[in-house]
Amino acid sequence: MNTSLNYAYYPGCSSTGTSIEYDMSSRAVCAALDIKLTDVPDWNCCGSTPAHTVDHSLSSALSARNLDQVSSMGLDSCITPCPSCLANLKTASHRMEDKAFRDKVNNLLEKPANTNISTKSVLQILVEDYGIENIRKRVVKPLNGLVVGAYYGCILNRPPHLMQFDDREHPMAMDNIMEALGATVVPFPLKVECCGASFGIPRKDVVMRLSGKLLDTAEAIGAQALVTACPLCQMNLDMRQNQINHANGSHHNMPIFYFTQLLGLALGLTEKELGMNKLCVSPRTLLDAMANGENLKEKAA
Amino acid sequence: MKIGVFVCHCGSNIEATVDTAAVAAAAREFPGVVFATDTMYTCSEPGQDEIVEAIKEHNLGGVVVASCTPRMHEQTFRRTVERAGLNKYLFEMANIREHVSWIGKDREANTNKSVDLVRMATEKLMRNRALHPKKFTINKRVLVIGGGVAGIQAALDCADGGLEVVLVEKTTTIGGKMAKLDKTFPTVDCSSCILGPRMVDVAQHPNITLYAYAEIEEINGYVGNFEIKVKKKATYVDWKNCTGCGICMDKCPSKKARDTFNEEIGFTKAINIPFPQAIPKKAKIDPEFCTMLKKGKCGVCAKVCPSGCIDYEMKDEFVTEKVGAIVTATGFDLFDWTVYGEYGGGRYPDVITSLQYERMLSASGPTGGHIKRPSDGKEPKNVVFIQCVGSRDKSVGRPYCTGFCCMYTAKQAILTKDHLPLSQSYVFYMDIRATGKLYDEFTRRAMEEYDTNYIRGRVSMIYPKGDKLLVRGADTLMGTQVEVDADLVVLAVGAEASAGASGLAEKLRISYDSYGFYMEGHPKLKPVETNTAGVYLAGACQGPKDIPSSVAQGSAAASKVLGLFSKDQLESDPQVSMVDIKRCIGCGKCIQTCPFGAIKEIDFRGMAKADVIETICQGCGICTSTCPQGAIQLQHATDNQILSEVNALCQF
Amino acid sequence: MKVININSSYNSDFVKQVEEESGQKLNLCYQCGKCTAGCPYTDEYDISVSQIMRLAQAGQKEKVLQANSLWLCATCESCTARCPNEIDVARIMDVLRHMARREGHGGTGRVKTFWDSFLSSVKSNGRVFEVGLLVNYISHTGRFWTDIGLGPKVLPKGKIHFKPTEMQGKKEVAKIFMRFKEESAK
Amino acid sequence: MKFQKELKDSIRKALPELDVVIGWCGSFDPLHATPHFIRREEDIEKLEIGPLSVHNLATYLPGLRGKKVGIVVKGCDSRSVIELLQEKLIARDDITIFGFPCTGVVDQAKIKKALGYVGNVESCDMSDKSVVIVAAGKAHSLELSDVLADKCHSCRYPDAIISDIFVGDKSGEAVPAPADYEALATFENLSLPDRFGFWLKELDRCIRCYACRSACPLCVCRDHCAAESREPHWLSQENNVRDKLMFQVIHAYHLAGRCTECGECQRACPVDIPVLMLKQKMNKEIRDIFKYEAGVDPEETPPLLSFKMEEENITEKDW
Amino acid sequence: MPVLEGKELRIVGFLCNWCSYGGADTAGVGRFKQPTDLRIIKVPCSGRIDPLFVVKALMNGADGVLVSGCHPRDCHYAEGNFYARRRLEIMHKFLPILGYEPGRFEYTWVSASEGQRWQQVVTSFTEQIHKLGPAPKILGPEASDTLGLMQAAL
Repeated sequence: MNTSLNYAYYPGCSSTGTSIEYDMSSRAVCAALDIKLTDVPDWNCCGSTPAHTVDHSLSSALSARNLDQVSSMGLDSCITPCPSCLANLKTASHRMEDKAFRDKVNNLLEKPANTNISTKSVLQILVEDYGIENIRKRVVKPLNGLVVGAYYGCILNRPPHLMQFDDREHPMAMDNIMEALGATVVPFPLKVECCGASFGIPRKDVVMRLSGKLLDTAEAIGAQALVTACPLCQMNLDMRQNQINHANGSHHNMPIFYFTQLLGLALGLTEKELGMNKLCVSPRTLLDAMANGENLKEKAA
Repeated sequence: MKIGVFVCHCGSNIEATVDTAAVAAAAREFPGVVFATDTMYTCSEPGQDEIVEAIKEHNLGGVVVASCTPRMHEQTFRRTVERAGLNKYLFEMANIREHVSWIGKDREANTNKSVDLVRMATEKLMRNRALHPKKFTINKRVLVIGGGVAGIQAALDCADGGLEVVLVEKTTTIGGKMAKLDKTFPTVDCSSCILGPRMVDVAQHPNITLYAYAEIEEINGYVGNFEIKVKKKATYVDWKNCTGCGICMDKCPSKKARDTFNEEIGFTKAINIPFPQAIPKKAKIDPEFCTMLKKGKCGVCAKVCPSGCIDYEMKDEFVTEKVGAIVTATGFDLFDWTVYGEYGGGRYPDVITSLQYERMLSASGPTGGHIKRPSDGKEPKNVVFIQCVGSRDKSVGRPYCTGFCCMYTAKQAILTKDHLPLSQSYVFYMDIRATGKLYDEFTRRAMEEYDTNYIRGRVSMIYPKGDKLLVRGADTLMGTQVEVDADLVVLAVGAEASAGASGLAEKLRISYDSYGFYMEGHPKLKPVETNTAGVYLAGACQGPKDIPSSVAQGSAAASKVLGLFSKDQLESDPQVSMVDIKRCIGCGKCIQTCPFGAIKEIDFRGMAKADVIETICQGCGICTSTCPQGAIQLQHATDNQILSEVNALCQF
Repeated sequence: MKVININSSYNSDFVKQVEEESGQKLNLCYQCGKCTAGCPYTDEYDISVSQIMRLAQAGQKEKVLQANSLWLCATCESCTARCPNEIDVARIMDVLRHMARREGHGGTGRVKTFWDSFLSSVKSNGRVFEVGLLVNYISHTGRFWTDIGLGPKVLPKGKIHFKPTEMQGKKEVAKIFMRFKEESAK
Repeated sequence: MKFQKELKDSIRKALPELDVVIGWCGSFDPLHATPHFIRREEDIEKLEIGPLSVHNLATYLPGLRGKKVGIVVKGCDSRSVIELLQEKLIARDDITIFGFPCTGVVDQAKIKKALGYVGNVESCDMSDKSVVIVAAGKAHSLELSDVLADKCHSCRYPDAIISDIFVGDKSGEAVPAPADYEALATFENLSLPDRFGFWLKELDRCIRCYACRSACPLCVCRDHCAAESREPHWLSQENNVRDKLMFQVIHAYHLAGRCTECGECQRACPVDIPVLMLKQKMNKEIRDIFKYEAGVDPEETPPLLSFKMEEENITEKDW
Repeated sequence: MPVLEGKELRIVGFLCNWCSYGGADTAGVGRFKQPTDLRIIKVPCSGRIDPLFVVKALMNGADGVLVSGCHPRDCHYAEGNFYARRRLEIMHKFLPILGYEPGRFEYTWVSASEGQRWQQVVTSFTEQIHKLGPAPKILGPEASDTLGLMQAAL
């Protein structure tokens, strides 16, 4: 077992707000697996989508500052739970290999940034560095009976040449983790379809349509819950599930977990540590039934 | 040596960007040059006549033509100077078209460069010597590699022309891809009715030796005298006595063997004959699935075989064949479409390949000619065909057009309607390529008479929705995204070079392009020749081809072989190495590095010396660059000839 | 429908600029439509992404930069991931947005306003302050009913704070924005 | 020398079976030795070995092909013998190799430089540490290590690697340190134009005597050297630096993977051109790329006469 | 005719007849624009190339030398390019001792079908040589004589 997993940790803005349970469960899971995380000191927002729609150098400057902070910690690898933050960090360090672009970005910063930092998602290090087989060994409360679909969202592994993680069309990382935790995984056909992303506020109708389709499909294939690895996806599917039902006339009541929450549960962590109470669609019934060993499939039927 | 220089305009191809008259004028000043002129088309009849006349009038000892690449017309002009009584090696070419006029428009620089190239050619020419080929006898047998329709055609044409043919086929039956097809476009006639009799002809032809389930292990020798080592793979059935009765296959309890002939629609037995019309019709055991071979238990086939030909101990066998020419007809493979994750990557049973669909349509196929969804056996109503899967797609490394998918898709759409009159076919296409005789009419019929719905756009995603597949594509003519609920999706997968193509090319010493397709001698003028004498190409190994083109090439390759064998002796290329026996110190370094074993050690007055076997030497010149004292010189590319070119270019 | 004169309406500077800023070659596009086929936002677009590619190829600057679609692309990368000619279409969309901003276009507004609000939140706090962002957005759009319904659901979860989290280097971040503004003004 | 007698005895024993034994003997003055061809028993007495035995006698072997030859070799000379065996230019059965533990040979150029012209040398006394030369009645004393040839300072094979008869005690196993090429490294610190200028200046002195070639044990082409042939015509006979330098490159390239750095080329040069450096450069690259050293194993194949499908140490240019 | 003053440098290419020479033809047929400096000497195989040809060209005044053969494993003569690779690599490493920049001489592999690759190789090699500028020249006595005569004439 690799005992020396040690990363700089970039939580991202939503970890202090709407995706607080993702942050809590990520930290709790890493602690339980002896993965050492050190917060990037005084990190700033990566600029998310809005920044790169304004200008690439602005977007990269925001990320470059964060990468430089990592470098000042004496570490050369950084992880983050959020795919959007990850994409921006990766784009910045990739594009800054080009001298002209680097100069342009450094021009916006206090001091030239060292951006030669390897960045990965929490999901990626769990799968690639820690290993699914090792996770399997640590399971104390298997998720027997839970029928779950894995939804990855659009930018966790795209564009492929940049993200370099899992299959671009048919990722399996979370499916494999859930399987290792003892859950029954149903193949979710829309794994990489967009949920509507940050359009929740300005164009709610778009999110209602796209996320609605995801929930419809999840239900059609018999999933009791979805697992996600992205704050925005989770927010659209969970927090807005009521709005979606309202807009589309549907009746979904599907818990949307962060994969770290279910992973933590299987590792024996408490619901509180994992922020289960922060979910908008309550997983109570589902979790109780699972704890009582009820046949969830029958119940669902 | 009196030299004549002819600078060709090539119409405007050269003249437009090279001042040919100035090049000729500059050439007149070169040492040795007594005559120089520019001509409109040097390769034309009047152009060639001008050379012949100039040789006679000026008593020329050598000729330089500055025109196109020697790969185009060196042979032409060598014959010209020969007509005028010169040895054909007293001729040099300067390539001022492909290497000059076509790659830039700076007339001054081009003219200047052309002058340099002509100077180089004259300097080399002055050091050329008359060379005379040796004659050698040839073995008038021909090897055909690959038993698809191109190979069958080549083999039969050669055999009918009186040649002994060795046909080597990788699988247990000849017939290739065509044998798997149900019908052919644009006539919609039955594939096996056309091909079947030709396959039987191969089996019965007295001049043809067929090695099925065999591969080429090694190729040695050169044109006229190749030696081929053939590996006959173990079939575990003695084919001399196997009658193809099929009892073994009926009784075999192992029912989950891979059915490659049927493109893995369903399974076959561990001992099997791929299809009823197979040639040769012999059984073979697939060791991966045979319980006897795997676990030493079973033995049913041996018990039931009426002629006792099952042999579980059989090993691969090697035979050596001597031939004088080789026709390569190794065909193509289907692109592995599972790289397209967006089409399910192989996870959805009702997304199948066009060739799988073909087997489904075939009356002798696994479904008996009924179209059924692999998932539930139901008849589909909406069938979606997707074109260009693994064609015209850089992102999967296949930027080329396979060329025949448009046609077979139209055929399959028509056949779908014939089989299921209530069905509706949809075709997602980018462009319709129907450039053969009656081809466009055929695709029009699919639309006009069979109501096939053609949608102009690629498909981005297929995913299951209930028991249907949702196909999400674009209709670029409408300018929007479209969706089709499909019961069955058929992918028109493109062709790629067959898996072993590059390995075989290395054995044949022929070149192939970056996709693994074999390179022809010249894209226009030598479509079935290769750059290796005595090796010819037929069919899709040279690039994707439909049946008529493959057959035409099979015949073309056969005619080349028959032409080659129309003489009893061949002339060896005199551009071989020669040893200056005085200079040779017998160190043997040339012998050590010669890839062909063409140099032997001889005893000359008690001293060891090297000696070149002229008919074996292939003219690579590795020996020449190895010999420190320059005692072994490759004729027509001697140290002095190359040095003279260097000196002509680099004058301090 | 307007007839377009292909020669006279071709804006070569525009084509060159798009290619330079995106690092992509527009002529690689052969209009197969696969980007449109996979684009989740086609439903909302006024001009489909493949048609934007075609218009850009044809140098139709005004039409491209005025397209609403530019503001509805969420950079989900479907187009880039699946393009058979390996064109980074999403990046071209990004670049077209930059150009549209510079030319003063903003589509029908809401998305751009939201993005602007987001960035102004980053600019003043160094990090995104979700409540502040919402207030800012509402004040710009007057859409005060935006997500009001979520309040009762989310507030008790402790997910929404009414004060931004403190970041020491927020001045540094603000300076990045200032310098960017200065650079762009040049 | 201690084992000189032992060596003479062994030669005496072997001579009846041999046509000739090559060694060294005194020359025109006590400071010089010269190759000595022993054909009769009475020749044996004149044999002398020691720091003056500078010549690499392997140079004579290819010319005596077919004869039964005995040869006395220093460690470095033995590598040339191995190289000749490897190239099958001599037959192992035809030669009898006499080895002895070499303690280094002098570089006459260094003595000349240290003493200048001293008149007729009357005697020369060599000990382990010093050289005492009496000339024109005057004694001159030098430290032996100051006048040893450069190659002796970094010698890794003082004992013959291959021998039939070895006299004296072996000085030990070969030192497994790679040749350090110090001088080469210093030269390579020069700028490229300086290097170019250096060779033009040095070669300007060359008188095209080809002593470098004649002394080279591996210049086996002999009368057919590319330098003086018209077929092939690599070099003109003009007196220009271009052709002189070209010849040195030809020599170095023809020795690539063969040269054992015996230094005879440079020793033989009457105008002291440092031609060995070019061969050392070639050897260094051969060593780095192919992990190969010439003249240690008669069964090896030189790297330029063989190849690998995948070359571990060749990185081709990426366009 | 001298090299176009100030515009061109002297670049010599040794190309295998079976692959790169054809690749250069393919580039021509495709009208792939290339710099005009390069002059091509056709050889039957890269294995035929004595690395000393490269040195000869440089010493005679070439500014750059490019060798191109078949890709490893694709040699028409099975092994020629394998020998060539070793020999050319050694010469590539050797040349700097004489004072020639390593970039003056390169070797590479281009097949007959790779017209575009050929264009790229020629273009970037020519750029590389132009960046290095003219190679150091060995002015023999004949050159200084000529120079003297010219000066006298002036």
